[in-house]
Amino acid sequence: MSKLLENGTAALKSVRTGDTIMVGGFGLIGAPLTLIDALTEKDVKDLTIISNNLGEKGKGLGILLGQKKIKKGIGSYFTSNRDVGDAYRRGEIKLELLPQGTLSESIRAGGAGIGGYYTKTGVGTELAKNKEEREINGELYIFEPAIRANVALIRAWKADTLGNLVYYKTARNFNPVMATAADVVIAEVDKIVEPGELSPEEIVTPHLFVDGILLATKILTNEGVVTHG
Amino acid sequence: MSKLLENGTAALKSVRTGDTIMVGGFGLIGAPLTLIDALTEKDVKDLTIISNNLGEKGKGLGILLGQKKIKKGIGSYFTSNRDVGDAYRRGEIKLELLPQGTLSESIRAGGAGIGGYYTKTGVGTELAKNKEEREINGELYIFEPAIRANVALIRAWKADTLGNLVYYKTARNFNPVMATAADVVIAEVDKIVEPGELSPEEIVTPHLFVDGILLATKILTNEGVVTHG
Amino acid sequence: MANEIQESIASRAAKELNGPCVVNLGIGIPTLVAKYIDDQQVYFHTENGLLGVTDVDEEHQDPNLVNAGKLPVGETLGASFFNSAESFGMIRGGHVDVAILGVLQMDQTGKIANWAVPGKNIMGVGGAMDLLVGAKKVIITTTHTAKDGSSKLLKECTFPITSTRIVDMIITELAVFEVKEKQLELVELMPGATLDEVREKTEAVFSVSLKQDHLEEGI
Amino acid sequence: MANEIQESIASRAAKELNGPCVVNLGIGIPTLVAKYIDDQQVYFHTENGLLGVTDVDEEHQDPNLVNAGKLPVGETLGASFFNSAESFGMIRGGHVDVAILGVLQMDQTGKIANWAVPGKNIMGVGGAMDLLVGAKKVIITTTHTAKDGSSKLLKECTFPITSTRIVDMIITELAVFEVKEKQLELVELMPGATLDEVREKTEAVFSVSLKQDHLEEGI
Repeated sequence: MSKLLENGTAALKSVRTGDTIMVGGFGLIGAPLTLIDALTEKDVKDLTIISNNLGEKGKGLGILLGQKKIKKGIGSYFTSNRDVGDAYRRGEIKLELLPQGTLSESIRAGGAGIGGYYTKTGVGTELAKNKEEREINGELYIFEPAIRANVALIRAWKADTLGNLVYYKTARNFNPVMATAADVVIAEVDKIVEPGELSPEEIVTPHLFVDGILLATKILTNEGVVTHG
Repeated sequence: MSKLLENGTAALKSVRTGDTIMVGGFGLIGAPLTLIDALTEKDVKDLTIISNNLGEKGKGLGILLGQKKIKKGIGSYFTSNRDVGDAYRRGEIKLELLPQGTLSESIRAGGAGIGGYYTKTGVGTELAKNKEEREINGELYIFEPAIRANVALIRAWKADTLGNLVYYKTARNFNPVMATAADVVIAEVDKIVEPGELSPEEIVTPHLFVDGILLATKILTNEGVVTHG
Repeated sequence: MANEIQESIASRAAKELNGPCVVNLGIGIPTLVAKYIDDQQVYFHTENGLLGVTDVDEEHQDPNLVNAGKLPVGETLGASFFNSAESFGMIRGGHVDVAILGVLQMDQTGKIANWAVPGKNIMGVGGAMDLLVGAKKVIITTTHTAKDGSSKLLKECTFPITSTRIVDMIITELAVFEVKEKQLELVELMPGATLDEVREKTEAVFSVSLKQDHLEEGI
Repeated sequence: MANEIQESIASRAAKELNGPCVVNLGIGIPTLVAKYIDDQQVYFHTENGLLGVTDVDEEHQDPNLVNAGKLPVGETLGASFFNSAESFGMIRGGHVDVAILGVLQMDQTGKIANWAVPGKNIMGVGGAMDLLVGAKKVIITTTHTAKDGSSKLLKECTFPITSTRIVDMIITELAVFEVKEKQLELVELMPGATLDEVREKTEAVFSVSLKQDHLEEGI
């Protein structure tokens, strides 16, 4: 049984209307652009998207937003795409804003069998409204529940055929934690190698987290997003 | 200001009587044997030791136990050293037993500014006695507080002079998490290299966690612990 | 060092592992299971921080490459190392497909006790509780009776339980049980065992639903 | 693109950084601070996953190597990459020595508001709240007044606060304040600024405790 996927359509086989989907990336950096492109072509809607940003205006997840396929966004910085604010004002999308550290920690918790945790971040602010407060060793914390998704779409640099992953520079960001926190995890990569070609000490995402691997055809370059292959 | 330490005495300068000390390793594997040796030679007592095991009989932390310098042990598997049970029965040592996953997660929480968290592990067992229970999404969890220490003594493979660390095979175990969760972190290593010699993608412990580096002189071999240098 | 009984239990357990799957083996009989596996897509995880455990011959033993029982092991092509918190994140997070574990006792609802004995000091738990709450499937391999001849399959455990989680399957030298809706169901007799013998050596209540090919030899 | 005022604030802030230390720079004026640092032991952390940020010339820009403002950066010798959860673990866990941040407003006790404006939708927070609770020392760099000329140093913030944490120091184009026991203390006038001008443009109550070498020019 191979994890190698032929194309975006095959990669998104398990995505359904109403699903919660994690999408890696910090803006377009480390975003799975090929898989996002496939998602814009798939006939699904009412998606909840967990991602730091909802792409940029007309790029990445921004396209999905334009198609009105996103019911709700959970992220830390929607400001990067002005269309999100407009869609929100028109009542087309719900938003849940979390501090970036809380977003990444809640996803990690979801992947590690932790039900929820207490963080200092946000205590006493508007983002802590209605959140449970607790004093631990004389300091105030708020409760944050774990986050999981039906599907995670992530971006890595190299995969071996077993599904082990390594990442490239700051394109790593949310991808390794999202790889742990969804029922189905699909990684888009630049290169697929044989088992043994990645050092056992440097593998960041062991293969037990990864269900499918797709060669990327949408690549972020200094000149913007280009299509290969 | 260099992080390089001349010897074990210099490495343990900040250790005081009554301190809480994390010690890496799974049994003797990945245990900082040179630093433990220095600790047995230092005039301190009433230590709380956080470590998966308290060494083996007469080896590693087992020597410290024999010296009655340990007031309390926090770990998951004291069974590996029969002396621990004997000391406990004689009332010489307090013990706090945690599931291994809870031990490692609590240390990670301590290093990551998390006050505590909810885990499924242990629910309904004797180890959950007097622990707060909470239902999250229909499942029962128990609360576990974060753990921190005054000093962490850890074992790595290579360090660069900035303090970046990489580990060797299953000698990694608790060391990277302990590196994050103490006020002072001292790493004993096999090799010290120049910045740039470790790949930025494979560094497991970035240098901001590490306060001091010592070349190991007590080495675990197939024939047991040997002394070099 | 393992005896014939242990080997027969381990080899039977091995038949339950069909790749691709990720498997964590406990100390004792479970560790023996690995040698009966040919399937290249059965990947062994050890909680001290390695996915891709394999055998090692004496000459290639590395003191810093061991399994959770601190025995020397090797690493497969495609193996990876990680820290303890990451390793238990995999376990608790449901990323390990099967855990094969030993027991001291188990009750007739499928709960097990495998970490502590009353009256003795509780000195170690290791990863047992984490594996029980986290592994998708738990298979128990154990001798049917304790050293004193008493049944390990009891109406109720007298030793402290390891988890409220119900295991999926129990394999002894006498029989294979599945746990369905918190009830033990005998589904297979091991070679040479009879239903009478199982009944005699089992305190727990169980139902019998032998698969066709075991009916003749069994009863 | 930065103007003279921003550069003067950034260069003053740079004087507060003495290595060895790990520093996280916010977007805007804080980002400018890096170019005034010669000390090789000042290590820059960016929350999107890099310790060891440095400048990059246009020719070596890599689209996948950016800072938290998504601007192209380079990596130093000895740099390391890590994921977002690890990066914020460093921040919340107290492993970042100094955060230099911008503000929209701050109050006279040292609390800041830098993430949201009332009446507008709250669309982004990023890492601001994490840096405020986690960094050992927080230095604010900001223009003294908003675009409409109103003071950014207020009796009370009208914008939502970013944290209950009190910052340590505020550097504007007019003055440097330290925060001591939840009170602002003017400790330095910036070149060309007078105490009268600071008083006029500051709504917040502050005490004055100019260091000796600023007394003549200041008053």
